Amino acid sequence: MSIKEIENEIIEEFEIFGEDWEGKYEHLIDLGKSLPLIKEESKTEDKLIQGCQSRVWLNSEKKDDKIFFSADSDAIITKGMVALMIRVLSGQPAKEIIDSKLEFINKIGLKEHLSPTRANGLVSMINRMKMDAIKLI
Amino acid sequence: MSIKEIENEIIEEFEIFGEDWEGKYEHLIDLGKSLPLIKEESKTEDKLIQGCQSRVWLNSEKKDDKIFFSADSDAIITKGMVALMIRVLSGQPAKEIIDSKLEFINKIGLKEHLSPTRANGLVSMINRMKMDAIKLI
Amino acid sequence: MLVKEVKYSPLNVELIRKDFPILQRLVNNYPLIYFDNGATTQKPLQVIEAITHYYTHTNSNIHRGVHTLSRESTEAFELARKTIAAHFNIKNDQQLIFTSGTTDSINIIANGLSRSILKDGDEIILSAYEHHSNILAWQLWAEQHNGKLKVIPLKEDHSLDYDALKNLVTAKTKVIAITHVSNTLGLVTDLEKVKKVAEKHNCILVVDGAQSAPHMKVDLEKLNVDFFVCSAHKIYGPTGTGILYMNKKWLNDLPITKPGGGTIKTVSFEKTEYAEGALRFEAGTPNIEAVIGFAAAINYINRFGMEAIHKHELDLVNYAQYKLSGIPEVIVYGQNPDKAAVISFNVKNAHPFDVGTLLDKYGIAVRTGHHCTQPLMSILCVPGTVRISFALYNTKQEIDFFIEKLKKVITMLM
Amino acid sequence: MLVKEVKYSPLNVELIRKDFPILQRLVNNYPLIYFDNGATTQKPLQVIEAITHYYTHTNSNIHRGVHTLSRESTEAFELARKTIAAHFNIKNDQQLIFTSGTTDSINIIANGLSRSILKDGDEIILSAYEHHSNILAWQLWAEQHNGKLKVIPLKEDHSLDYDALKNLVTAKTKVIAITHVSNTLGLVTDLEKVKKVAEKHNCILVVDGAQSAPHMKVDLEKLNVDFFVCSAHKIYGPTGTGILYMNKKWLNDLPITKPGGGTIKTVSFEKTEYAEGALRFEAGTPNIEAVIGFAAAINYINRFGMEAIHKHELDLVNYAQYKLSGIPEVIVYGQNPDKAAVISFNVKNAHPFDVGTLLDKYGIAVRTGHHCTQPLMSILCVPGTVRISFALYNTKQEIDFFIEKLKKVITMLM
Ligand SMILES: Cc1ncc(COP(=O)(O)O)c(C=O)c1O
Ligand SMILES: Cc1ncc(COP(=O)(O)O)c(C=O)c1O
Repeated sequence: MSIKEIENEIIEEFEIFGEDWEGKYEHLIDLGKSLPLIKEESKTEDKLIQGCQSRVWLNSEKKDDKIFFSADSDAIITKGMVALMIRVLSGQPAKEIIDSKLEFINKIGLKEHLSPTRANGLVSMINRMKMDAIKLI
Repeated sequence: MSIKEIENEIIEEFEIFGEDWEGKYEHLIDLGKSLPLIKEESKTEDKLIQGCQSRVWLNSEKKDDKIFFSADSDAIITKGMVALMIRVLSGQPAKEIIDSKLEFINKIGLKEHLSPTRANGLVSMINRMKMDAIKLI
Repeated sequence: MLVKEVKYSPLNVELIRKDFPILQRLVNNYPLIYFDNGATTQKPLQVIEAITHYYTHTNSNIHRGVHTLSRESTEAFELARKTIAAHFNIKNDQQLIFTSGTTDSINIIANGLSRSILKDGDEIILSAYEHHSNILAWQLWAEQHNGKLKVIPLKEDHSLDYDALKNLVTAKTKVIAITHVSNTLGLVTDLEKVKKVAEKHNCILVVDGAQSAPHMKVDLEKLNVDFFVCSAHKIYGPTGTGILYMNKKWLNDLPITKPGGGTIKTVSFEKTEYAEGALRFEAGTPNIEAVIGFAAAINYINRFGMEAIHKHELDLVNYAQYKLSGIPEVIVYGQNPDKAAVISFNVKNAHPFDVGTLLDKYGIAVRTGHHCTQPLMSILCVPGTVRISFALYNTKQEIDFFIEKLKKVITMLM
Repeated sequence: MLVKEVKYSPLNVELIRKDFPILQRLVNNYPLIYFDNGATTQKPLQVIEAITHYYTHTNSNIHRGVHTLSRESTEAFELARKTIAAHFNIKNDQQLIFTSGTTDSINIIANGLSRSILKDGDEIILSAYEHHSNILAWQLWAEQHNGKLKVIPLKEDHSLDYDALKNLVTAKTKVIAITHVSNTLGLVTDLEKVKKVAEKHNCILVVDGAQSAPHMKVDLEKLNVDFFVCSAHKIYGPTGTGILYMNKKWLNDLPITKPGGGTIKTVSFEKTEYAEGALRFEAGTPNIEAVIGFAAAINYINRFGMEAIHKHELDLVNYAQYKLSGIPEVIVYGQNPDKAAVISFNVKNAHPFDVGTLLDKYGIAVRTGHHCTQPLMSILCVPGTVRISFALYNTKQEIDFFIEKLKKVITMLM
């Protein structure tokens, strides 16, 4: 699936909750819990993206012409957001990743989490994903 | 004449001007011009009271049981005020000087000149006059 | 887990809340519950109006001016100094210096001492509680002068180990710089104990009152320490100003390290003579507006009195701690009875960031993270805590709502 | 005596005056004529409302917060940084640091340089114009490090002697710290000439823009100096904040001398890692309210544009100088055509204090005294001057009234 297609899938998935933000966040937390996104031993200093409060680890690899990400965070809501980002971007061609706008975040009503003043490392994570994609091309 | 009496004399003198502040200030300036209150050679560092902008020199002497002041300033309005103060306090007994309230300043409508935040040295001058009176007793 | 018993002194909180327009606000469709007062308090109308009035009637630069606005501004500014000095029972208002806040004040002290008293290899004692602002200035000095920072450790109950303090002092200890109330744990330092040590060993005592001044009566005449500092914005006043109180003996002895317009008597390129009193340290155009707003804040709280505010807030702390103790997943830090209006806690197995994020969804503003006390976080072995801190406008009903939602958040996160 | 010819660019001053509530005020029963803008400007409603709005809707401490108010405050603060950076054409807004004002900014620069570049015995060049705030910090360093202050002298017409500057520079000259516009004389420094010298001899160029930023377009990208500083309160903004712009190369190189909460990445008692970018230098809770108010001021003046303001003010200067030249008792200082909105003069045989005191009686606010430039007063051989300085809300009618009353004052004093 293309980035756009996955984004649409996620938007639909979240539409069920409508105005029920509690449901939305429970879903996000479930996404966060569902998978250890990165191996413990890979959580090295160079993979760390230091937010002000919660931290994110990102690992990027190239396989065939595609970039694969795995990641983790110590905060579960951040981790849920990370899971969404991975689902959208991992396994995509570098160019698509670099050009992606990730508008689904806005559309599913979680925009505030991408505020650059937010105390997590999500914005830096997206930047790192794109930078890694550029480097790995 | 006692301090109180001279104060009353000055109040009467200024009453003529009523609301005519220009007349009042012209009178004050005339008072300032009328006399060199202190000899040039007496304007030494120890006699100087440094206001933020205009300066006052004060000389205090004791004769019989009374304290005599002479003073000067480089600004003419300050000098007029100084002339009034001298007229009221010079030649009076130390105790009277120390206890004086100088309420005439308020009554003739020149109170603002005794604001401690005013950029001249008048408030410091009055303090110095009283201190000198204490010392000279 | 109960804080010192106090009688409930009834502030009319319902009326008080009307003075704080921001409390009418909705956040995420819930009425705002503002429990982040340790970071900064909200401002009453009286303060906002003081600022507005200043700018619409009086605004002018102060000191030296001959014109009416300048005189009025100067008088308002100096009246503010008197008002605030009286509040802290500072006898000579020249001992009250306006800075841009606690951090600025501490830097002025540290820089001044580093140019006079402090010699290479000297030692400074801090507590394990300190806010970064009361660590970094001293650390910077220590790095450059081979100095040493020593730290008063915590006891089991997270209170300071005053016995250990006695063993930390040596002949080289020149300064004890200590917070009056821990901004993270709310615990109150026993300043009398610290003072005894300081006096015995002739140490300079610097008190960071950023978190005590908002919550309790601080009598600086009685306290009689060398330096005391705090910020207006944590006491219902505007941002950008705070105080630096210094004991009389320091007024002409602390070297000037931040000079500028206002601090001088005479200047030439060859030699400058500095002013006397507070002006000596107030470099540049002061934050006139904020100082006047700060005085309005002080007048406002003195309508009720610090004792009444203190009692009200302690009552809230007691109530909240009691309620929190009923939630098994919650760990409260700093379980010592001598406490000001601050509580730090965590939810087991949950990151404070998650707890704070979800509480915000219910309109509840709490602070999460290290609270600028990273060394304390290391000691507690946590990445951060959730902190709730109260002010005179908070209520038990707000705490009830918070507890209800906290429970909900915990089920969401588990 | 005529300032550079400019076309009158019509600001709608009548409408603009409505934005400044204080201009409705009576002083001594006369409508206020505010000619003390060099000391501080009045504030438009837009600025007052930005402050009020902040305190009634958003107030919260910034950075690190997870709750809504904190996020909104942080966004407003960082938007203010972007707004102000754009105004000064600063490409990377991290080069724009908020301080408590010009004086604070200069102290941060001087302290930082004294811990890096400046070595014992080095030399610093200032101009004869400098405000005390741009003398004292350097003098303090010089006294402690056997340094030397050298002064660019004035020419006959009171403009700076740039040829002399060339002869002042030696291999030991590390810094040239110079005012952009003289606060006393209004004369504009030819920064291009100074830059050439600075570049040739590899000197750090520090520009005190306290009096240029309010009156002319300042393009810091183009100016490309090492440091540029100014105060918000002189540009229609609140007291208690100002900017410190630094060239990119300094952002990570200028040592931190004023640390505190906010400036760090990680802290332990053993070692601290400082943050990157502007935060590095913004110690403690910033003056959030004032920074937001400052941005409102910048948005306000940009409705008209600095060019239009500059033209309007120059027109007033020309007009006032022309009128003053018709009064034989008046001496105007700084008779060079390249001038900003400031005029200094004296009445022969009268003390400036007397002139200012009497003008105030007619509701006219002028500044008198040494204007924090005592060395310049010594050079001019006067105890002080009377200074009138204009802003976008001043009018020719005000100047007419001022001239009429000045004549009256002169007859009173003679
Ligand atoms: C040229 C100049 N430099 C520095 C300053 C000091 O500015 P502030 O008092 O806002 O720190 C002023 C203001 O008086 C000034 O005119
Ligand atoms: C104990 C303590 N010290 C210092 C500070 C720093 O105060 P400010 O940021 O107002 O300079 C704070 C505020 O966070 C504090 O709580």
